[in-house]
Amino acid sequence: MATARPVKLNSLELPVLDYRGAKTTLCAGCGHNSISERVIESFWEMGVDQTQVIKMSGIGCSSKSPAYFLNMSHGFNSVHGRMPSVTTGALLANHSLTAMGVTGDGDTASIGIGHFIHLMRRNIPMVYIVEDNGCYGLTKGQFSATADIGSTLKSGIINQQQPIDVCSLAIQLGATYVARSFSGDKKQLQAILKGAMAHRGTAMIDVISPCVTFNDHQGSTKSYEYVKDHREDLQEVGFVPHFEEIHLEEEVQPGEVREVRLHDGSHLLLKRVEADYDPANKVNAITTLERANEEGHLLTGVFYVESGKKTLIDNLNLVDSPLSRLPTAQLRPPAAALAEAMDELT
Amino acid sequence: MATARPVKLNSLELPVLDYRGAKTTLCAGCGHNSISERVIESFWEMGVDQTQVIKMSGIGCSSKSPAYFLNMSHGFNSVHGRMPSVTTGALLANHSLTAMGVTGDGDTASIGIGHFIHLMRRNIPMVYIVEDNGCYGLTKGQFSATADIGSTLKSGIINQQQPIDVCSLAIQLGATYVARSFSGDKKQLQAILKGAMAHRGTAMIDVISPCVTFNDHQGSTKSYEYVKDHREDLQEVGFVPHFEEIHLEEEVQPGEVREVRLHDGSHLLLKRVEADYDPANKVNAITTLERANEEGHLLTGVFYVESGKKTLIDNLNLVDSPLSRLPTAQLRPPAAALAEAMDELT
Amino acid sequence: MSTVEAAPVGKALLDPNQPVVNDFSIQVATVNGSGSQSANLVLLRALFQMGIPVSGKNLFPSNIAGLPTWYTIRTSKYGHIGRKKEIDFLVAMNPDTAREDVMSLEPGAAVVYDAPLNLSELRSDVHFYPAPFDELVQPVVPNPKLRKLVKNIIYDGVLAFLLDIEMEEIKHALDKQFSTKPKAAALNWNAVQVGYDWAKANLTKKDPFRVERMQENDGKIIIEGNAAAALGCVFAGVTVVTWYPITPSSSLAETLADYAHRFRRDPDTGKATYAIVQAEDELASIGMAIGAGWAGARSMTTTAGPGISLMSEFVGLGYFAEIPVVLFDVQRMGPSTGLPTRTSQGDLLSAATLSHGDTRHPLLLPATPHECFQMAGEAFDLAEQLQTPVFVMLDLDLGMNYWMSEKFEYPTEPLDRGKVLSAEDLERLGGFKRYADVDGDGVPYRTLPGTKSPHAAYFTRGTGHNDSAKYSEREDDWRNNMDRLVRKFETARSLVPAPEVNMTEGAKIGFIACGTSDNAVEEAQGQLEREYKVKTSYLRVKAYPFNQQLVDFVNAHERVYVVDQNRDGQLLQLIRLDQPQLPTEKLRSIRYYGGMPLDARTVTDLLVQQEGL
Amino acid sequence: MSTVEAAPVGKALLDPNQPVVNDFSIQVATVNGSGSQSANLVLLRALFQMGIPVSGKNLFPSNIAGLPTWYTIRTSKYGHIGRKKEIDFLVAMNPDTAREDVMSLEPGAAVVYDAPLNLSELRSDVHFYPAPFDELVQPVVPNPKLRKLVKNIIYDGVLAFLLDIEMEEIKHALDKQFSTKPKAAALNWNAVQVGYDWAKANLTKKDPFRVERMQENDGKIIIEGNAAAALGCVFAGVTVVTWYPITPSSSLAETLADYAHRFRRDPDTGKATYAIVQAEDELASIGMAIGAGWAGARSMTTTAGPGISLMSEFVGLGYFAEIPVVLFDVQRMGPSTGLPTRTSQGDLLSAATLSHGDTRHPLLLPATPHECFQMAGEAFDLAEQLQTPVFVMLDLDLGMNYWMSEKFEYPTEPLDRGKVLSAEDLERLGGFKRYADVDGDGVPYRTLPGTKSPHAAYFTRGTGHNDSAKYSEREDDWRNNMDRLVRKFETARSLVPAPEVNMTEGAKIGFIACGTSDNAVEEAQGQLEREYKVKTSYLRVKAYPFNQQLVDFVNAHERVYVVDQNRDGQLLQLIRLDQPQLPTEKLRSIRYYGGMPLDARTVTDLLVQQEGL
Ligand SMILES: Cc1ncc(C[n+]2csc(CCOP(=O)(O)OP(=O)(O)O)c2C)c(N)n1
Ligand SMILES: Cc1ncc(C[n+]2csc(CCOP(=O)(O)OP(=O)(O)O)c2C)c(N)n1
Ligand code: SF4
Ligand code: SF4
Ligand SMILES: [Mg+2]
Ligand SMILES: [Mg+2]
Repeated sequence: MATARPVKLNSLELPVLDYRGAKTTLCAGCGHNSISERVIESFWEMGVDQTQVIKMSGIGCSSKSPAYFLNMSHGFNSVHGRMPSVTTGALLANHSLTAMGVTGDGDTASIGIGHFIHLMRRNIPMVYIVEDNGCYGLTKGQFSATADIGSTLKSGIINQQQPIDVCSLAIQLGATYVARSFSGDKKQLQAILKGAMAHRGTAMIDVISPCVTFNDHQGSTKSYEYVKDHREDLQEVGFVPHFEEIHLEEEVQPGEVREVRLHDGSHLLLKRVEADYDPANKVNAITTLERANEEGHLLTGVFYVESGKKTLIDNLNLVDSPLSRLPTAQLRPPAAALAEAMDELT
Repeated sequence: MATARPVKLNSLELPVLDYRGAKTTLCAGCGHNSISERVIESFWEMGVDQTQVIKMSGIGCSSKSPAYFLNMSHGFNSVHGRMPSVTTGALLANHSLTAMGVTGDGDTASIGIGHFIHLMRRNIPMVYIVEDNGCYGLTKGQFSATADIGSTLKSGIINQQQPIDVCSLAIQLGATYVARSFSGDKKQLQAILKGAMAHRGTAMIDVISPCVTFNDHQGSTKSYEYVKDHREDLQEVGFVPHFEEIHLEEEVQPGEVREVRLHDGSHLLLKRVEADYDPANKVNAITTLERANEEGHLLTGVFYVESGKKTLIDNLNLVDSPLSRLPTAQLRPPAAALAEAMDELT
Repeated sequence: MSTVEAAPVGKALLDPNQPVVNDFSIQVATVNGSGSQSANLVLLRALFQMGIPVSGKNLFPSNIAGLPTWYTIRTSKYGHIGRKKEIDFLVAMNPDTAREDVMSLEPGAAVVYDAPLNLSELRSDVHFYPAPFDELVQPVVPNPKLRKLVKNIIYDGVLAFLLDIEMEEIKHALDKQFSTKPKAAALNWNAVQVGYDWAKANLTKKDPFRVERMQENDGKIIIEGNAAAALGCVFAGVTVVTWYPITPSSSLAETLADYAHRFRRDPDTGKATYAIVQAEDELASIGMAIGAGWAGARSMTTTAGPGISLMSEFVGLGYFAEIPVVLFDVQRMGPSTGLPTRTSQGDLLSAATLSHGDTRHPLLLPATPHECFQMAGEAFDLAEQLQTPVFVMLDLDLGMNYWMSEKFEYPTEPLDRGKVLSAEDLERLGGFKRYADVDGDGVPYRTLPGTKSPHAAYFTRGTGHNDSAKYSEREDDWRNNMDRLVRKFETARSLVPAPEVNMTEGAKIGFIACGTSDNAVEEAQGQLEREYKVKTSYLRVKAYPFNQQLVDFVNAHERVYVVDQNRDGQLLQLIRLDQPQLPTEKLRSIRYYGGMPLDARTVTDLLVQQEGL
Repeated sequence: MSTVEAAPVGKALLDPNQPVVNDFSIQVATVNGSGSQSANLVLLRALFQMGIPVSGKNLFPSNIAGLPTWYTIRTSKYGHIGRKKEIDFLVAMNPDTAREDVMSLEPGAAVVYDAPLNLSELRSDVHFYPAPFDELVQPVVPNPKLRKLVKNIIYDGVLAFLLDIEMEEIKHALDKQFSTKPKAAALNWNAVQVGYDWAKANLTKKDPFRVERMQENDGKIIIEGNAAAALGCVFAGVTVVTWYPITPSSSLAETLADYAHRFRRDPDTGKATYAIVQAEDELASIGMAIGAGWAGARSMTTTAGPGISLMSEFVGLGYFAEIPVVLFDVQRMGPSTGLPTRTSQGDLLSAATLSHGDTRHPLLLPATPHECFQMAGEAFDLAEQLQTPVFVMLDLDLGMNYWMSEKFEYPTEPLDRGKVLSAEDLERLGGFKRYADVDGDGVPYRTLPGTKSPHAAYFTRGTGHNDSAKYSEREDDWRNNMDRLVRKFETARSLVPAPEVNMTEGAKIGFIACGTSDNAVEEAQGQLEREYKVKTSYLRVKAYPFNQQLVDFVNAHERVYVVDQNRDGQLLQLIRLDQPQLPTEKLRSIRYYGGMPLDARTVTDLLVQQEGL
């Protein structure tokens, strides 16, 4: 079937167009739109079968975005802050699905922080993206729980409350792949995203994604401007899919690169690791983040990767076939079983 | 009025009996009862005016205990997991009150973790005690979110989920006095409790408090037995109230003791500080806790103290007199104000 | 308190020569956490095994140990297993309540009590049997720590003598009770015998109450409603169970876990065909259940009133996004935290209309463990047929007390998984519209995530959408969708279990009731007939929404009394909302909201009052 | 689509020589986030300042920028400010909707449109005025980035010419609109003039619609219901406001913050006499409000449907523990997330019965900004008098749209803080029982935390308690308490605002409605009288529970139509539940649930249909 092709196709013989979604209704320039683009590219390039993917979200501008990518995947725009539990349930019903969760900082860190925390504890196998703009976009820009102290609203109001660092929380509470990126950094975000897709367990990615309409002004710490000025990369992140060979460009000295093998055989290449940062060291990861926060740096990169840790699904010791597909024969015990139960009760 | 006294009275001329509550209905031997005893002693010894205290709780055996101390204080046994918001509201209404919150690990770490986190962020001025037995006592012993991996129920079921360390969460999220103690350690718990009372800001104390009925067996990591075997003290904690002189016992060398001055002028004396632990160092505090958890030590002591940090109440810049006591004159603006507003709208 | 207040002097005691056989109530007053529960269950089982219709009601406090507990057992040769208000035979073991327990007895009752309590002075019109339980237990249990737990079983022996309960049956019941702990069984049997022998040697029977073997219970079982519902779920093929502990529903999930572990694992691999997750709270448990239902599981959650309130937002999503899920609400006394260990039917209205906006949800209303088993199955079928949340409303009395029941029949009908399109269907149809009313019954077709077809995907949301599940704010799309949901609810009306109608020739008065009110109403019908010569008919609704039979029933009677175990008459309120055309003047309300299982006398008295008889 | 479909060929256009003055509707169709909002408000204000009764309804999407928005302005010399269904004058600026907008016009309507849209081909029976807005804006705004935002204001100028709107008033309105931004004001004024001059030079008036100065609005203000409610709270002495953002309620809290900042700070110290906290979610905001009410604050929270659902458990606690708190529910279209930017009255039933167990909550039902202001005050008094949660039910139409209103009167009555005992009272009484019904009205006395008296303390709980607030599981304590709560609700019945009754001589038909249905019903009454010679009376309820006047009103008419802006007829449902004795056959339902503000024609048509006229 290797005929001349007009458009580039992926391993499933599909054009990237097939991985798009409906036309976005978000503001032009919204960081969330860039993230949707990265999702589309990543799933296309990795040759993912969309029919096996579920797109999950809560409520918010960010939570609308699953409608704007992967048209051939089932999507669920649930209720505010509750995406974690809905996704957990969907995976209990069918653990063969690839779950892609997209939420906002308000959705996750304000109303949803409780469910977020317990999802991390369960290490639910999914990609969990926080589209983080430090505000409630859809309700016109109030502060969310990730707003930094001193950050201002357009109205001039100053945030005085301790922000929540979802990355350091996630690491502490059991997530096994934790990273931060920026909606404007195509290369890093895509590498981190693909890494997350290749990982098994909860992959939590905090993506700073400016709200151009309500939080992109002077004084905001989530503006394009601010991010450019305060961002610091923990590493340069590269990704090599399981179906490709790893080869390092000449100029890099072996020692300079740390290869992290992921569940599906893909690799993360972490270059120029500062002080040979070990993403498998939990305590160090948390310390690094806390320090960066104290020093006012916006640290991006892959902070923590733990492979092999059991997920809730593993712990439940489920039959291989998804519960949603079991035939009656496996769902209803034999008559003898009921008889046995009855006899015990006489 | 210094006549011969039959019973010992505190600075308010009250016997300790006056600081008791109703007869406990908790199981004999329940750790929660010991904590109530410490509360009674501490408030009595510090000569606190009970009428200015509010006793707040959620739902659970632990949350029942406010009924068993400080009879002359208003108490509020609210709904499951929601004590933080109710207490916040009460203090908004009357910031001159002394708030004493008592909850359980299920109440705080399971259903209530979201409100817990946001309370810490606001640094609400209160004493927040988690009576931590790793299970849901009142509903007959199911695991709570502080149950350790590997801990077992009486039925033999083993917990596989990442526990929540409320101390390290509290520090990370903005609490300003964070400690852990054990219901069975009269001396340490009382010192830590009095320190909390002397502090201004959120004082979060995680008190391991065994459930003798459902979680005190072999295999439980919250049993009296287990605590005795695995407990490690970060320091020996002493307390000197503002109305007393600090004098160190001879055998202690000055360098050995760290004095921490608290809001009301009282002092914590932290003796034999391992590696000269500095309770003002946030990052170090978190690291220390994470390490202890990794090594399987049950670390107790005062982990973090930050003084001077603004509370939500401070940030709101409220009038000095409690809002609940304001006269109509201060509540209803003058007619001129309404006229002004009306004119703008014509 | 003088004995005079308790009963007029000279009032004759019942004559022991006129025995009262298999028709009296026993109440055991103890302290919770004192092991009395097993002593009481052994008693209940022994009577059950003697073939006597019997019921047991546990009245326990909302705490773990140290507070008063009452256990009432009723034997009734007539088969009345509802609660009986009057206590005939009291076992007083609790110093804190003994006085009040004794004073509230009717004259002629009998009292076995812990000797040190000295109750016999209290009044002269009841029969007293003091027993030195502490002395008796000492020789039996050397270890003082254990004595407290064994002391109680001794009264089983004493009662065996006083009431003619067969010792073999007590032995048998004991072995069942302690089947996993033979040592404890032996120890307790020993204690029972000590009690029996002592009573035989020291007590002379003065009261008229005794039991005699009957043949009523052959082939019957004895079980709690929660356990029955749990079994029902296991055999209905439940696959995802999410829950958060709360009295009185916890034992439903916990028993389900036990049965599923036994009956729902792959024989070869031992792997589970189900997932049970204890969530962090009720919002998460319903959220997980909804996510699971959406993805194709037979999913459920269990809770009680406070949980129902917390689930409101999610249930509205389930209704509007049309997701199958089953909620078991084991009702306790509300509002708020209320009385967690008291029974009520207080969630009927909130469950049926749960969530903001215009919402309605089907309710199944089991009255017996047998129906708990059966309706669990029906609930999953309905939820998937209708693609909507379905509530099964138990209450504490049904869920946590032991009930006699016929054995459950093995379900033979295939599971109804509802309108789900496969990849093949989609190929054939060339696509589908998620919310189109293809069949005119208001129920649309759905696909499951993971269906290998380019046509399978659709987007689920709680916001406005059109037939194709596309986001829409158009007025016509919104109204069409909301109107279809009404049609769907009418379809539900035709699918839910029909009421049980019991017409009485010439009756002008009718009863309507649901759930555990059943026993009280049936017994009350007899009382009214016997004592007031009043004939009554009876319709028991088994589900909401209601059907034409209820309308006909109301029309067929002059006055209809709707029985509610809540303050506001919520069943009647639901009837008014669902059938507004019914003549209001006919509908009357009988309400009990004291937290005890409803008893016949209360129903009878309240009707007599309103009828002015 | 051929023009024929739109209107029968040859249908004569309205004669411009018969002008239609001050009695038509304008609809501006734009894209949201394009600055059209200010252009529309300037238009509305200018007409208002000309003394013409006017109303503006904003129909906007649930997103921030780029989707269709419609703004309809109605002028009515008769003072009808409800929505008018038919559009007389369209301003078509949005390419995405222009076609449909034009096709749905009645013959004889007029259309100003952005020239490139070429709409004039669409049909021949409406008047078209193309205007080259892009060309016009260029010279005015050099910076292309800003053009988009100014382009829209130009149609104000064009309309000023076509409709005879006085330019001075537009200038005045503009200055008000941009009072804080003089630069923008100048720029926009410039643009308006360009539009006016161009129109004058290039357009010839063909349609009959125009305005003329009137004197109707002297001393009137123009304001949104949310702002009015916010002012009401500020002047009612609210002290604690906790909220979580949600459309359409956010602006209530945000406006409250602005007004409080201006009017509620100590003149000397600048310190606040109020606390406003944006909570992390609705459970926290109601939790804080309840904690504050308990501790003595006048506390409130604002939300919409989804928040109401999340608040269920806490509101049950407030009811049962008897804590004053005010909830503002600015209703939007549900169920679930529904249509966040569409109006409805869909939360009436859930709010009134919110939470599990037996619960009931008073509702206040404002219909105008004036009532929003007034009832805000009444709500706080009621909450503290009754010690219970009180709901104020606005809707999106009332809360977020601009309404003409009489100026608000300065409240003169003292704040009623309810039955609170001071330390002195306690000294005198020597103690108190928190839940005793001392006055027989079901309302107990309370003390505030911090009261300096050894007798002040009591323990608040959501569990069973006796008169002294001690924990109790006793049946009698429970029932006494629940019965007292019923008495308290009866007291509420006598305290809440009475309905507005409008009896019409000889009317057999009555209307019952609440809230924003008011304008539509009043106008419909006129239509029925004029077009069908049908007389109707009208009772507008201002609160739940209802009183005797409602009963009398129903009895005084043969048929009563209850008007609801929801699918299930929730106001009627509440009436059935609250007054079950009312003859059902008399009560009928008129329901609209399309999300637009209710219009008179819909009400008229639905009544005519049911009356078979
Ligand atoms: C229960 C509930 N409360 C409040 C809202 C209103 N609401 C919609 S989106 C949103 C916040 C969204 O913020 P975020 O998650 O950061 O998404 P963003 O719009 O910033 O991308 C809120 C409060 C809601 N829809 N549901
Ligand atoms: C909304 C709600 N869900 C569930 C319950 C049932 N419940 C009562 S106490 C409790 C857990 C208590 O555990 P914890 O807070 O650790 O207190 P402990 O009894 O262990 O001291 C639960 C789940 C409830 N009362 N309310
Ligand atoms: S409002 Fe902000 S977050 Fe929402 S779409 Fe616009 S830019 Fe993005
Ligand atoms: S059950 Fe456990 S937690 Fe509850 S009172 Fe008893 S010992 Fe304490
Ligand atoms: Mg955001
Ligand atoms: Mg606990």
